Amino acid sequence: MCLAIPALLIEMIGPDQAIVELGGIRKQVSTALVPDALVGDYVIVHVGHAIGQIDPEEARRTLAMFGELAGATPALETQP
Amino acid sequence: MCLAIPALLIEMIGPDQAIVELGGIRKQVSTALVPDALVGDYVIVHVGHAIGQIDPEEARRTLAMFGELAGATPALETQP
Amino acid sequence: MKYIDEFRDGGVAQKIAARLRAEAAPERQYSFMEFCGGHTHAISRYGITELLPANVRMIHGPGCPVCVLPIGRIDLAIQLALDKGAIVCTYGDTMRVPASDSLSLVRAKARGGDIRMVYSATDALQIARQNPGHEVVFFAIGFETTTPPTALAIRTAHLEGLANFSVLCCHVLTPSAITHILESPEVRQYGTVPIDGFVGPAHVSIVIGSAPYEHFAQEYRKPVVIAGFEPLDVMQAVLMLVRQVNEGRTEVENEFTRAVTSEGNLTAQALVSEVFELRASFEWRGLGEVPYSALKIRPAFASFDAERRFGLGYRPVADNKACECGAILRGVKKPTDCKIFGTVCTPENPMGSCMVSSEGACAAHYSYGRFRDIPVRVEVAA
Amino acid sequence: MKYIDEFRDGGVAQKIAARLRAEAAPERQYSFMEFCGGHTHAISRYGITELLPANVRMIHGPGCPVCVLPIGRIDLAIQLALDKGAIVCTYGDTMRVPASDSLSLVRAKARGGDIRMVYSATDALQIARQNPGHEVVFFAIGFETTTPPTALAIRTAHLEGLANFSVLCCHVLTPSAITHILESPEVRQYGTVPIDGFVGPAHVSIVIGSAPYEHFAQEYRKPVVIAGFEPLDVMQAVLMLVRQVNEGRTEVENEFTRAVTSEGNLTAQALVSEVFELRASFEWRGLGEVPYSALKIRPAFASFDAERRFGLGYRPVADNKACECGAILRGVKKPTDCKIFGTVCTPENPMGSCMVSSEGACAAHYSYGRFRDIPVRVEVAA
Amino acid sequence: MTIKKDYVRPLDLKNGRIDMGHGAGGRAAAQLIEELFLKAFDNEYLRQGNDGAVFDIPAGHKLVMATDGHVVSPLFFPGGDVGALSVHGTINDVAMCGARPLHIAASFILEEGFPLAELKRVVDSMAAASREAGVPIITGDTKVVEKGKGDGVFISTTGIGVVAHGVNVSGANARPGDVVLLSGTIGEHGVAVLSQRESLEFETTIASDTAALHTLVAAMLEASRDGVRVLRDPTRGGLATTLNEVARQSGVGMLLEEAAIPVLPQVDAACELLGLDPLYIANEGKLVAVCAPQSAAAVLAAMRAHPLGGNAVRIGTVTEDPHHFVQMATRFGGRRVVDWLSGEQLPRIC
Amino acid sequence: MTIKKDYVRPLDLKNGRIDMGHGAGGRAAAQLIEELFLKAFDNEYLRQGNDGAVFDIPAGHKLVMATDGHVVSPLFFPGGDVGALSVHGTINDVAMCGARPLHIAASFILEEGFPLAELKRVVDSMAAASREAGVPIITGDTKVVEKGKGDGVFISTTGIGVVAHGVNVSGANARPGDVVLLSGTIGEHGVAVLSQRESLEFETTIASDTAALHTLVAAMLEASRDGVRVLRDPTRGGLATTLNEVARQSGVGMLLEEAAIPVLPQVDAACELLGLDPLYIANEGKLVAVCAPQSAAAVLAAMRAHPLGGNAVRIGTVTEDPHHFVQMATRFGGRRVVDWLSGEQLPRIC
Ligand code: SF4
Ligand code: SF4
Ligand SMILES: [Mg+2]
Ligand SMILES: [Mg+2]
Ligand SMILES: [Mg+2]
Ligand SMILES: [Mg+2]
Ligand SMILES: [Mg+2]
Ligand SMILES: [Mg+2]
Ligand SMILES: [Mg+2]
Ligand SMILES: [Mg+2]
Ligand SMILES: [Mg+2]
Ligand SMILES: [Mg+2]
Repeated sequence: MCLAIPALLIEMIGPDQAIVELGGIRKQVSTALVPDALVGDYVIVHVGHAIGQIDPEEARRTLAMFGELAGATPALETQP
Repeated sequence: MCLAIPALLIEMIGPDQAIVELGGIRKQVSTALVPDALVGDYVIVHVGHAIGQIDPEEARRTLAMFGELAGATPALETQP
Repeated sequence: MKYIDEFRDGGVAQKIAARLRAEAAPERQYSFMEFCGGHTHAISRYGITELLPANVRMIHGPGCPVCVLPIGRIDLAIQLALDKGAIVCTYGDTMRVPASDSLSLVRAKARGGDIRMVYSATDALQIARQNPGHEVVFFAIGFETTTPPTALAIRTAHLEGLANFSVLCCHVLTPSAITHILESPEVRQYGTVPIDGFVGPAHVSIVIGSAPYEHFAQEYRKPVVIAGFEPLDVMQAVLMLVRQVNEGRTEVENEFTRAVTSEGNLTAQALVSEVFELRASFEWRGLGEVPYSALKIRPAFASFDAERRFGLGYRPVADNKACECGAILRGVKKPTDCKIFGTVCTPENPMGSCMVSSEGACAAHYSYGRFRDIPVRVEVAA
Repeated sequence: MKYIDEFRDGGVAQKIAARLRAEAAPERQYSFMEFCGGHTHAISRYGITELLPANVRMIHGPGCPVCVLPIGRIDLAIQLALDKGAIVCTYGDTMRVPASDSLSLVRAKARGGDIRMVYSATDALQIARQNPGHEVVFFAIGFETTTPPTALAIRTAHLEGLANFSVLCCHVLTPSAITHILESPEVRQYGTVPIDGFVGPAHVSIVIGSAPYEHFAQEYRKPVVIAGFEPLDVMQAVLMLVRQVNEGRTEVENEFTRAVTSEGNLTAQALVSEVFELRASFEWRGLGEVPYSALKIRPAFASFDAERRFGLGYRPVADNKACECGAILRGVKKPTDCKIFGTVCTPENPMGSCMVSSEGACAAHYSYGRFRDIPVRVEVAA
Repeated sequence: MTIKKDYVRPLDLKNGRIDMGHGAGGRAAAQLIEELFLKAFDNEYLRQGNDGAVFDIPAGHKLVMATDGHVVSPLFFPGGDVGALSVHGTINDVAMCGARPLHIAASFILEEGFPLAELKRVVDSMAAASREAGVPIITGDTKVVEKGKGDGVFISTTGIGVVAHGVNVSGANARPGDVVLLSGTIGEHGVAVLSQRESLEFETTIASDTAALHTLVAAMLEASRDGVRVLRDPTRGGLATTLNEVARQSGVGMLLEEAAIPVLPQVDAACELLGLDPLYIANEGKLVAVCAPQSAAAVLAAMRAHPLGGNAVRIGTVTEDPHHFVQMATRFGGRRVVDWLSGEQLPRIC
Repeated sequence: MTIKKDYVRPLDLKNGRIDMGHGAGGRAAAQLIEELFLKAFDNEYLRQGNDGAVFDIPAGHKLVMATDGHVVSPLFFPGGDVGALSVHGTINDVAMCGARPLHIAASFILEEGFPLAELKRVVDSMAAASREAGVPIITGDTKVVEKGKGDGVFISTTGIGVVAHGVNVSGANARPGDVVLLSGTIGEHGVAVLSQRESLEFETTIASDTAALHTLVAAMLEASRDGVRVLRDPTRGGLATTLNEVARQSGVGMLLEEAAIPVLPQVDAACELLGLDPLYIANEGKLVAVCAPQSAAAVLAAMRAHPLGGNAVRIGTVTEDPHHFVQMATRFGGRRVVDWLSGEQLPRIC
């Protein structure tokens, strides 16, 4: 299932190393795979590495869409 | 103190290897240092090696001498 | 926990459930395969099946990197620990996967193998640095999500000139597995196995993006909805699949836009291509040999490849004859169709891939779902 | 047990005791040194002191290969185990000898050193064969009795080409130690220390014969009686020494003819000279540096010499300042003259050589004899 | 230098280490017992100095005996250590039989090389836990195993207690319709220990919940002597496994309310991170009770009034179920089986 | 293939091994308990299946609790194994307090990888010892430690027993003039174990004397309820250390007769060979008693009439001695102190 979890990047502590926070616990992770991530971003952590980031605006839109009538909210990205 | 003990050689089991018996227990020892020892001899065992042999006749003479008047038994070997 | 708790809201779930009831056509059956164990897990843990209409059936796919690991691969790792005396580092998930001779990594450890659970490939590197006199092998498993950290570890070892570190690479590729399922005769022969659409991988897609799935949608005329692993994500994805089926669409839709883009994580992809290349073929437990479905280490990093370093030869080992995993993974059978489900084959003594990890179809049904096979009276006195 | 039990007969002991009482001249003091711990042990264990006339005093000599092992030598063995990662094999006796930094082999083992007790040098060889990937060092201690088995082990390793075996050689020579005591100022100055004669080694003499002691008898005008380690042997030897003193003789007599000849075990001697050669000097705990008092491995067997193989440099370490061992070993003082006897220095925490093994003068007095310093009332009621 | 006549060099509690002699039964062993164990645990029974301890008990009661081995690694963790745990664990097992714990026996298995300073820390912690609980350690034993054949210290404790008249607590007593109560939040102990494990390390303020629950039990029995049917401390295997045990033992099923089960946010977060489920994580200061429906409210009130039960809640109901399933209505609105723990709970990546 | 509906694959007691899951508290742990421990020890208390066992005791008695860890290596030796030892040892410690043993609790610490077949052998041996002694194992616990952090199996057992009225046995009760009795030959257990140690191996027919001594104690107390003042089983540290303990605890001295102390010739020979002293070698089926002079003859007669006391002898006398020395008149005619064991008794070469 590829266990991964969004966590808040709270401190850069060295080259490609950062501290993330999740529900009150802190853990050191590698940011080598997300060179653009900044303190304050939510990164997605898998096996001690940030492998991606959360787009807050998309998250908001997804939440708004749940269970709505088709087309009731702005359409999500669709590939043909 | 160089713990060593007389034990009966009861079986040769290989080149320089023999079984000795002592008070009902048996132990494998090396006889490399007593090439002339034969089954039936009492060897003196130290750290798993026979290092010498008991001379039964001398043992008998020693026992006979204990506490006798000087010269009452045949004199023991004396170096000048 | 932000971006987690909002996606587990029971109230919203009822809302989606109501939509599903409203939109799923009563006269037809909907069968969707969730490829990923992550989705299987969410379905089990949150009891999602109860919230779906009776005519919407979820089929658990082969999407657990532990479950698909064939016996022969675990045998290699055990061989490294017991015969070659290497320190074998691996993720906790692989520890209990059954191997030949009633062994597993846990049992090989009990027999004296130096086998260590790590949380990250980085920890294996650290163990190699701390034990210069020992060979340290990282037994690397996982889908595209887990591959980039392994690539990073190999590149780091290369840069440091770490002479005692190598990787037994068992990284596999999800698109090839899905293709394989769609190519299987039962699925190809329309009607035999009704897979009406796929819930596409979440975290895999963060790395590879949504684009790679477009191929199926076109080639096999099956809708795909990429979805997050939270329960609301799954329910919404099912709703989106129902809509595509109802409307006759076969598109790739992305429910997980908060983390997945069309092109994915390009940094990670570049690193993976630097270190790895395609294998011509790889055995998947339950599916058999699947062409171009896995990665191997490039010749430039050959000294970090445990298979070359220790001259390992792969020997395939057949699963228990009674095991129906192959059919279950293709959606042809259900766990309860297996004669040894829950008796000889249990999570304590898994016989087949589907029972190996808690994400496997059989394990999930054993742990979370088997009460549904049996009528249970719940009477609350007084 | 034949050749043992007969020599422990209490009835015969009474007979010898009576002879001693009859022959020891009441007007004079007899002081004899038993060089060997074996004799010390017999005296303690069988309570022989009680059976000797009050004017016959036994002085415990330095004849315990463990007691005389200096701190610096134990330090080398510990260094091999802890710093060089070698498997160090040794006789049980050396395990508790105190080294620097409050260590000992037992404590170094507790700190993770791979230190193994063996019963025989042969066992160390076997461990080397079973652990080809590890350096195995036999920490060899002992007098002439114990040296031949070590020589045999080295020769066997040489013949087998055993590449991972070596010996830290600490074998010492008894005649040199006795000479050293006789050469010490206190003993030389007639009257200061009254050693009227020596009970000579038993098992050492099986190997080297009685001849090597003739030198003392002549040079230092002291009688020597080579005696077995059984209690009757010791008592008879004391009787023989009393007679020599009474008669003004200074000869080497052999009470242990059942096992000791004049020339000793020639096979063993030949083997020892093949493998070992004299050291110019060696430190004895309590005695200091003693010239030509120990053996080292000949250049022909250099690869089996742990000192060369690991480039070990000897560093002498001083004993506790309060320790009176030097004086005790020369017969100048008694254990109870030491300020820390039985308080700071106990068998559990030995400070000096005499407390190290149960054969040491202080340990023997602590364990077996200290009740004699203290009046004990024994009242049996009813 | 002046040395007292009866001076004995004391144990070096700062730099000393356990060696094989401490377990050989001789003078070193006696010294270890006197200067460390006796001093810390001091009580009249231990001072008897015999092979066992002799004690009186109140007449006419049933007795309870319970034993547990304690092998935690690391030995010291946020909120506790193996010493406190070994006292609490056994007091709790005695209390879970509805008994008032009287005495504890302790068996130590020490690894050669174990620092005396750490042993002292452990022993002092046991002594404090025992004093605080009012349950003295009255007899003991110490063995030493070779380096590499132990892991610092293992402590097996055995407790003895008395059951008041009219109390009948057993895992076999649950009946359909009974109410399942939980004394507080779950998962802290296991997560606190995990947070210290090499390579899993994370920073947290979560501390083990280790505590002696006998006074809580006493308060509950006071509230309803016969209404408390089952008591169990959900230790290894967590709440899920404990409830499955009870379901099987009593031949019943259970239906839990996920929303009712309290879990600290940090515990939740740690579980998300490591792929664990709080239902399977060990607790060392919590209990679950099955109560007769008519007594449940009174027992719950008594729990809430006790410092160790402030967060007590009703988490579910006992059901009739020939398969003895523990089921759970999920917070999300679904339903699932809460199965036994399978194998060992290992951190997961997938 | 036909599989029964409720079929559960049984433990593989032939080729299986302990893994960490057996100690994790889940289904594997439950299976181990049911198919191995419960089956072997089967009794009503264990079948309660709770955190502890509830039992009744005869009214108005004093109780005794004693605990011991058992860590012998090798696990199997001539005449016994760690299982039998763990039952006998604790029964004996309870009996040495003058009590009748009632029940045993057992805590197992298993090493990952330990073969189930060996565990079964150990458990079966415990079960047999417990049955034979009539002292059931009524509660227990099982933990698993990682490979290399244990040594096969460690067993801590705790016993509970009742003291009859008028019995007052304690190591502190010896008085000058009392008589010291020994129930038989010494040194067999320690020598039997040593004979199996790698690199010390020798061939012998010596078997451990491991035995439960409670019926012997009962016979002695029957002969003189108040004349038996001290009872002690000379285990670790041997007879010498045990008598020193009693001398110190009672504030007395002792004078032994070496000639009276029985030692088997094989034990003597093994001790000569390895440089050991039988006085310091462990026994597991012997006891030493200190008796009032007027009761000594009756107690000795009762011992000799019991199968475990056939070779019982009077070995010495309690003396007044401010230094609490144990002294011995040697067979040879001398006298010496018999000191505490110092450190560990190691085979010697010099
Ligand atoms: S129950 Fe086991 S054997 Fe049967 S299909 Fe599932 S995994 Fe395979
Ligand atoms: S008592 Fe200790 S310190 Fe004193 S002389 Fe003897 S060995 Fe040396
Ligand atoms: Mg318990
Ligand atoms: Mg418990
Ligand atoms: Mg419990
Ligand atoms: Mg004990
Ligand atoms: Mg360890
Ligand atoms: Mg005990
Ligand atoms: Mg005992
Ligand atoms: Mg005892
Ligand atoms: Mg328990
Ligand atoms: Mg081991």
